[in-house]
Amino acid sequence: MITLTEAPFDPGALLGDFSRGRTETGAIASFTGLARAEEGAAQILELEAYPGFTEARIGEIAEEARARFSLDDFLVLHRVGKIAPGEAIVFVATAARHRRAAFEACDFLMDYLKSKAPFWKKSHGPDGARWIEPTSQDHADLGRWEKESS
Amino acid sequence: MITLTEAPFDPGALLGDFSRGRTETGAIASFTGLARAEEGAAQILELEAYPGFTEARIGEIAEEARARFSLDDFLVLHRVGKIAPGEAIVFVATAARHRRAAFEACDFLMDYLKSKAPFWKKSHGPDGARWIEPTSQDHADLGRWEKESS
Amino acid sequence: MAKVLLFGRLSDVAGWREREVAGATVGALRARLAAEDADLGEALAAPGVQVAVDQAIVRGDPALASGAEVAFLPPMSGG
Amino acid sequence: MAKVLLFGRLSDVAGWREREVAGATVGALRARLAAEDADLGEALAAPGVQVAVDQAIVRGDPALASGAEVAFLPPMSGG
Repeated sequence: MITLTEAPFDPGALLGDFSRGRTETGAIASFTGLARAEEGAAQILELEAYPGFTEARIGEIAEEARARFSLDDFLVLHRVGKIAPGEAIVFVATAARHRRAAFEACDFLMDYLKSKAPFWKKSHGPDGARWIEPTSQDHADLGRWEKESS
Repeated sequence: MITLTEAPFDPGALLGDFSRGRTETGAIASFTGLARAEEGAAQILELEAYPGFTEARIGEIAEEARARFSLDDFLVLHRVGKIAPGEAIVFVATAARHRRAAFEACDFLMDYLKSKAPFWKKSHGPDGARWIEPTSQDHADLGRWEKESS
Repeated sequence: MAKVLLFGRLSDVAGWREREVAGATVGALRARLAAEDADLGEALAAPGVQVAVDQAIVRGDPALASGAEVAFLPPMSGG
Repeated sequence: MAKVLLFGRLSDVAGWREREVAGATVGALRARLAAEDADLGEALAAPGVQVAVDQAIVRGDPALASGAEVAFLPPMSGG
């Protein structure tokens, strides 16, 4: 399931719901991305999505991950709007029979979400707001998967 | 923190506690290992630990992971005793500034826990009980880290 | 008329996010927007800006059905 | 006297988990256990069985302080 939300969320509640009642899943990996406070140089992060389009594009990648890593299930929850330091920005959980697949699928989804997913990111700092472009590390991370599939 | 427990636990509650109140951690990875039901060929899993010794050995590896991956924090909770299908066996969470470190540390700890940690594992099936030795996949997984460090 | 949506820095440049704009093709919309606001016209033509019609990425200069939703998307930054 | 602990299949072979056993060294303990129970003696000598004295892995035939805790550990399987 792919969900965008403007409200803060608790990753623990999401993992609890996601893991309950599974009998054939051996492995659940999760990732929670938090907005860092940067030692007081705290910036409010603002994320813009294109409702419908953003979920659909993430859904395509998640279905690719489901096939590629034989996932039993996945969950993606992503904040949009203004996010305060310390709040969770993104939660991804993947369920598979074996741990390697669960880890790799979660890692793969996060690389996509952090570098290519249809979000536009603005940082509100002491010197005003600026739009943030993807980092070269994000592209390098994503490149790992492209190399493997070629 | 390294904890062994005979009681079932909720991975969601653990992740909730672990992630709350962090301001400088950007990334939290978690892994939950569940006992599979194997489509009705359900086996009760029984794990034996050597109290004190087992926590200390896991703690050594976790401190190695903390240094190697610059972790902010980690949590390892492991069941011992009899574990029913569908129940969680192990929960590992790692916190770091960046996601690559959090993922790799969680993966590294799980490889150790599944293949070398001081547990003795018995499976109670329809044909009686048998002790389970580590699989070659577990050793191959662990070998990934040994190669990288050489 | 098409419903035009601007995302990211494009809406900062334009000062609006959503507007009805007349135009039979994507190219005609671009021309009209550029004629009204040269800065926006330049921003829409910048490298990496993609266009989605009814939530599907398009290339070239497709014709627009009446009521189409046309979104201009700057490079996506991830979340 | 040492406190001997058996783990995993070793305690199944022996039929006990914990016992006080007399012996001044690890080797002397092994000999006494093997004399009482040949199957256990063989299991203790199997490849991969490690010995911990007071929760630290030892090799060879170290001397034992009175009240030492001596654990025989079959290959660890992970959790």
